[in-house]
Amino acid sequence: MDSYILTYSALNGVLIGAMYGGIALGLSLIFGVLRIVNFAHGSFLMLSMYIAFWLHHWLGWDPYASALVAVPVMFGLGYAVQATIIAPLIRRERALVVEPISALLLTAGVYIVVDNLALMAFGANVRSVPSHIEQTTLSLGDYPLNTFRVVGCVSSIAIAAALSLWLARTDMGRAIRATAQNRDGAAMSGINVGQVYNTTFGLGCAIVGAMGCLLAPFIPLTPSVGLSFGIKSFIVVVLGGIGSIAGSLVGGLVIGVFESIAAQFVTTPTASIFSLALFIVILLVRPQGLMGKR
Amino acid sequence: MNTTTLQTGAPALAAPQRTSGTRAMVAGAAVLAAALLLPLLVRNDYWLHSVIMVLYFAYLASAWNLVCGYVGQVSFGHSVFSGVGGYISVTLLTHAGMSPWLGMLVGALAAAALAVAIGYPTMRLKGPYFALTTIAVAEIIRIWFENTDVVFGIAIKGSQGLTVPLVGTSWAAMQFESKVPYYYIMLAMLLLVMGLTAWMERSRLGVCLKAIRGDRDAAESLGINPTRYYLAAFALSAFMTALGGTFYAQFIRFINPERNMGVELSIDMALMSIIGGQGTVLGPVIGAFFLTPVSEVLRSELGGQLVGLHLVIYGLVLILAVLYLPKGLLAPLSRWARRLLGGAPR
Amino acid sequence: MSTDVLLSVEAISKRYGGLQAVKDLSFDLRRGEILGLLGPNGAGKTTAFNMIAGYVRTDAGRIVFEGRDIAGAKPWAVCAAGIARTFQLSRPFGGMTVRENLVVGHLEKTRDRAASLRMADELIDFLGLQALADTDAELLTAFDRRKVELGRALSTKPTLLLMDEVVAGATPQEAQTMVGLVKRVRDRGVTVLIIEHVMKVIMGLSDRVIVMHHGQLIANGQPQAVVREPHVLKAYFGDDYVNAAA
Amino acid sequence: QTAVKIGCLLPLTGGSASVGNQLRVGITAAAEQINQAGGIKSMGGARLNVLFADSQSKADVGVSETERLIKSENVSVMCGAFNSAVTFPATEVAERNKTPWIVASAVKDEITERNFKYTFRPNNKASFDSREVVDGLELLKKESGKGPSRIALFYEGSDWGRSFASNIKKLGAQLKYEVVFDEAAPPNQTDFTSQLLKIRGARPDALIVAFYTPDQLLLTKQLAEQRLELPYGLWSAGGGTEDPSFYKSVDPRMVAYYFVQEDYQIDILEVNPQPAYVELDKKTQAALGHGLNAYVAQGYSNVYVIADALERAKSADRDKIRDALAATDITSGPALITGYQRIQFDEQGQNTHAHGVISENIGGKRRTVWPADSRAKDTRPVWPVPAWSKR
Amino acid sequence: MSTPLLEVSGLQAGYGDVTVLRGIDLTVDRGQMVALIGANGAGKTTLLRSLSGLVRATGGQARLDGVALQGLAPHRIVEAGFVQSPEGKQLFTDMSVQENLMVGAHNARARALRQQTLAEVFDIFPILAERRSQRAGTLSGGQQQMVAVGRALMAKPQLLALDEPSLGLAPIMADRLFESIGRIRALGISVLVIEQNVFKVLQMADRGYVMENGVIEMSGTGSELLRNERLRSSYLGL
Ligand SMILES: Nc1ncnc2c1ncn2[C@@H]1O[C@H](COP(=O)(O)OP(=O)(O)OP(=O)(O)O)[C@@H](O)[C@H]1O
Ligand SMILES: Nc1ncnc2c1ncn2[C@@H]1O[C@H](COP(=O)(O)OP(=O)(O)OP(=O)(O)O)[C@@H](O)[C@H]1O
Ligand SMILES: [Mg+2]
Ligand SMILES: [Mg+2]
Repeated sequence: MDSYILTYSALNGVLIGAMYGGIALGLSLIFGVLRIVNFAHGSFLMLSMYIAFWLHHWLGWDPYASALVAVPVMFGLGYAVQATIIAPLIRRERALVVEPISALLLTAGVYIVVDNLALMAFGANVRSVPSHIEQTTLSLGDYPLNTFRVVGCVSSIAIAAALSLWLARTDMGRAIRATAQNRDGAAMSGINVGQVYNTTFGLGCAIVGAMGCLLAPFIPLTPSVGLSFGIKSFIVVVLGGIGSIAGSLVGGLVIGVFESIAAQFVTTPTASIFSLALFIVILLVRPQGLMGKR
Repeated sequence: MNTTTLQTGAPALAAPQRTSGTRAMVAGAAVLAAALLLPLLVRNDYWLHSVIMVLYFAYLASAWNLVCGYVGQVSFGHSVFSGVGGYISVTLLTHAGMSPWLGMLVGALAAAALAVAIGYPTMRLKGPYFALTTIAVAEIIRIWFENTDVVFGIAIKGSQGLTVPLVGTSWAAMQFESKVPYYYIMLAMLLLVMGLTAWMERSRLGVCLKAIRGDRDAAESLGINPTRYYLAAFALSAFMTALGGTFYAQFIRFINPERNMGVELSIDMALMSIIGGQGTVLGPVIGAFFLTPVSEVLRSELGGQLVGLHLVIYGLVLILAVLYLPKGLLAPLSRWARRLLGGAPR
Repeated sequence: MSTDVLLSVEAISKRYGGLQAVKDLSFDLRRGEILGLLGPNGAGKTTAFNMIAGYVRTDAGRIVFEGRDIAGAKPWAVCAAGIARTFQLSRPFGGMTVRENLVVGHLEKTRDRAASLRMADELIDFLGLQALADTDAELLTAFDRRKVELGRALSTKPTLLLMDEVVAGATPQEAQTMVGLVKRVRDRGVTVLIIEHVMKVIMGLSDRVIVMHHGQLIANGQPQAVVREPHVLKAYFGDDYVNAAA
Repeated sequence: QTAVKIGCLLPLTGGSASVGNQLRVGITAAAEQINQAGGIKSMGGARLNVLFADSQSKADVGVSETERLIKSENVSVMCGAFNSAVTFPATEVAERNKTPWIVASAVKDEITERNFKYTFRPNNKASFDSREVVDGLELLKKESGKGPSRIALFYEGSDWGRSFASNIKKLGAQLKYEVVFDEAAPPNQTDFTSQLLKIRGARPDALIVAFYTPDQLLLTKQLAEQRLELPYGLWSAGGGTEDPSFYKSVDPRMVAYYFVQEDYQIDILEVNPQPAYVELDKKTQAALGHGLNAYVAQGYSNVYVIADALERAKSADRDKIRDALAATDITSGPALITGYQRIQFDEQGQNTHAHGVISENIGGKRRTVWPADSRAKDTRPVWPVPAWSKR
Repeated sequence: MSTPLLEVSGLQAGYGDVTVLRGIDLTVDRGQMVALIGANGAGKTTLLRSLSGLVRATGGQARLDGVALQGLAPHRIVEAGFVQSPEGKQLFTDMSVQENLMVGAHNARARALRQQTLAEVFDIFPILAERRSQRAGTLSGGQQQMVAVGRALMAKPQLLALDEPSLGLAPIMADRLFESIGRIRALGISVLVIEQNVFKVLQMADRGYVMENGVIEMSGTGSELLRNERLRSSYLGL
């Protein structure tokens, strides 16, 4: 196989991988802090893509501009879902540890409701959200790359970096990390745990909201689009190490690059078998994920 | 009163007093008798068909519960066992003329072996790591099946799926014109898996599994090799799940990787088991008897009209059930049954 | 007392990253004795203990139990060889009654349910837990949990019992009860290795003590003698004691 | 006034929901038109009462719903169910219960190869679709003396895509086409760059695809972006390329010169602007936000096939309807909206006159190019297709 | 200044159906060190958790500086000035020592002063200054206990509650810890301490309470209690 093709597919793998990683960020954040596998994560992605769609449809907004609306809306929605649906579950638990199973079922319920509400409201038709940007390909040396994917990739990395810095440097970030590690300890240190939870869930959704707008120009939109990213982002999160921000990105890149290069040698289905197998092998060697802590 | 039943709340109807215990047995016998007589009363094939599907889901949920409810690990890959069981018995019937009764066992043994192969490396993983690995393994197998037309010269037809050849009504071929025999087969299978669960609860396997679930390190210090017990339970559960797969194949006469090995079926098994009350004998059955009709009624009442509405309501039912019935449906039901049967409150 | 060596730890070591938690640790444990293991926090006591019990891999060295090297054996194999243990943080199996907690270890070995139940009842009497036999073990007080944990270890019919800080957080009276129980355990023919910070317990219980510091053995001998050794005093009891002793 | 109950099993939710809903719109519209026009005249103006059921694309759900419609709702005739995996076992239930079934859009060959008496399929089999694509290629080759020899096959990995591709391979081998690329892709891909790289490396003259809308959309965009040159064009077996929402979502330049094979004559409104069709087009616009398409037309046609049988059966009795269906011979009327010249079922219930139509997207319009006699007078196929730089 | 800092009266609390505290009366005066002793399972920890708002009180009253505590969320109670170093330490094990301490100063009042408080804490526990960037989870037991106490101090409490601070500590570490409790008190912070090291703690305390089965059985000054026969036999093992 010639090196041009290999380099090109590796580059593309990076673009896709960063996108997977970016989508997984919010999931990882929410899991890291609340210990909740948010099954509805893909649904939130889908909703923000619809926000981009309708803003484009009615007001002619560029999908990138619609992030200005989608991010706060998704933050509010996430905050509300956590505060009204998940918080009662957390409050009920005796040991203040949510049984992952019940939380998983709850978010699965949210996913079913949201996806089908979208189906009822928007219909099953496929839509796409064109951007006003005319230049659809950028050249990196000899390699033509899709502008929107490059923007998505760079933004994912920027979001991840900003999120890690924010978590590391700010008081709220520290409070979130503290709550993630020890809920009782945090409460006894004067942290408003309930608010941290709501904020974290909101933040996770806001990030996926931003990703929705970044994806909108190149991913076809249907009410079930979240599903195609759902399982993938779970795998990315686990591969990277649950709760690790850098891990999400690394996990995404590993899967993206591996799948992209493998697809040069084998057929697409076999490549996805390989990438799932890679996931299993990595977990067997490092059960806590690539960047996870024991 | 046996301590085992007391603390697991297992035979949910078993109440703490002897009188109500006998009453519970009477009630159980009445339910069983009603179940046996049901086909005589229900003449409408559709109703009988629906009941069989409910029993089938109750069966799968119970089989899932054998491992997941007792080991405390959530598998989202169980559908693969049902798929593998189904595929093996169908190919054996098609190409070797082997009776599904025998093929069922062969398929189940293969599924159990597969479970050991999957379980051995992955059982160290915990919580979501395990759950997602089971999805990954299941997806690998499903994608492979979807993209493979012929194995060892045997057509498995990839994503097209396999149809079960009609060889005429006979018990040997597990093919009937009427739904009634299917009903009794499924009922017997359900009773079998429930009996197995009840047995396991009291057996060494069950006790050790509960210990592992309680505290793995401590269990190891008592000489329990978690891998062995875990694999035993996993294999047993896979075995039972695979039997269900063969039944499905014979009953619907068509299987394909998408439906019979997909994540959705696994999630259904988990949902029913958990909503009903995992780690108990009756929980998964109750879960299936609740969720299957709910979704069926919603679908038939609303499915043809406002597109998607039935699933929105289904999702809401799920959310409410989790929020208000933390221990599953079984807990409030058994409390209610106990009161009804005159047992003293605990 | 017999001088027959039951367990012989030969130069075991364990390193965590940059930290040598246990270094060339060697000691013997004689059949029928109670050996106390002392040392300041972070000395490596729990680590050494876990290496014997099979929970932590040894980097080097041999652990010879009844003539067999068990270094590297898995916890369940160590148990099968006849070593039982308790944990620093006791967590009985939740969702199971006290009696069931005491059945598990025996049932695993014998597969005879009736015998296991008899054994459990015997242990309940021994521990004085009759009133709590059918209570969910999760609901017990910390001290009763410790008792259950001891009983659970005994249910495997061990030759050697390893105990880690059994009286941490107990009142002096409870500590006294535990001392009595451990003595009776030894009288049943079980050899005991015990880690403890409460001096009263160690002094009252041990036939012999060893002291660890920075992962190494710094003293070995009669309790009364060892605690007077200056380097033990300095490492373990602090300057106050040294000054007081001086 | 009496009513005839028709049971319709469709994937109304889940991944195939959009097609299910298109079929539903066509079916509803046809039933309304027939009822407004006085119902089934031979039965004293009996009205058609259509009961929809959601299969969720799952075989077992489809079977359960079929049992319900037949046993509890007592429908006289069934239709549906788009997904072959659902249609296959569900028609067996109907067969056992002696209930006639009009297959809607499911293409698996075996559906009408089981000697069933109650299953009727007006539309193409999968193998017909493949044959037509190859016929189309051959026709253009014969007309121009030029044509592809190296072909690439790229298709979705489920039942439909894979069986379509394997038939193409069989036919292609007979006609000495060289298949230089042959690959399936699981549904809902997020990037086709790797695959397009491989296709580019294989240097095919034409690319034959079968994808549902989301993947087709992605592929189309990336194909245009990467300016992959295909001298003899992209040939698609319907799917995404027969979905109007697909065309609303792409730049028209991207789909220029696409060859699309589908069970419906795309320019039927121009060739044959009947008021009923125009009305249907309007209803479709209102319900779905786009105009008439293959699935709306097929659903519409199916109901007219049923109505035709009812008129002759003069009864809601299932067996009488079956016999009437078996004797169907439609040569005119709304049932032919799909572009067939005739509907007549063989022993196995397959419409022997079913055929698709291949269109080429010329000047922003999809023009019928195959069969040659269905071409509009002014249609000249563009063949080979211009390079990207010349468009 | 006549009102006590903490005044608990008739406090009841429990877990689910189980009542653990059956009417607790207890006061802590300003500047005092009060010891709370009792057998395992008496409910001492439950009392602290309920004062902290982590276990809901089902009856009775608790006032800190005149402010009613019951019904307040845990973080409000910290703001009000009641802070505990909990049983089991509850550290943020993957965060550095310094970060653990900084989290302690999360409430608005403490945040403004946190650099200064940090210096005070490092002054009391010099080893923590040395280990400020070490991960808390890798510290030895005694050092972790210091982090837990330090974190509580960072919240600028009026009343610092310590739950079995010497648990699991070697004598040398326990001594150092008690020494630091003395220094904390010298800063003017009131201390409520639960201990099993009864002798030591009663020697230092102004008052002591003995708790049994969810009620206060006995109370008095430290020296009174040390002289009490019943206490001597059951808690001091003498
Ligand atoms: N998993 C681990 N990773 C890194 N360091 C560890 C690990 N386990 C223990 N240590 C370190 O090894 C040293 C010895 O720990 P160990 O638990 O054996 O001490 P100990 O003597 O039991 O102390 P204590 O009396 O406080 O229980 C400590 O410094 C501890 O921080
Ligand atoms: N989360 C809980 N759920 C149910 N019961 C609990 C819980 N925590 C403690 N208990 C019970 O409450 C009672 C009092 O426990 P608490 O921890 O307050 O005692 P304590 O006096 O602090 O004992 P110790 O000296 O062991 O720390 C005990 O019987 C205990 O079993
Ligand atoms: Mg230790
Ligand atoms: Mg306590």
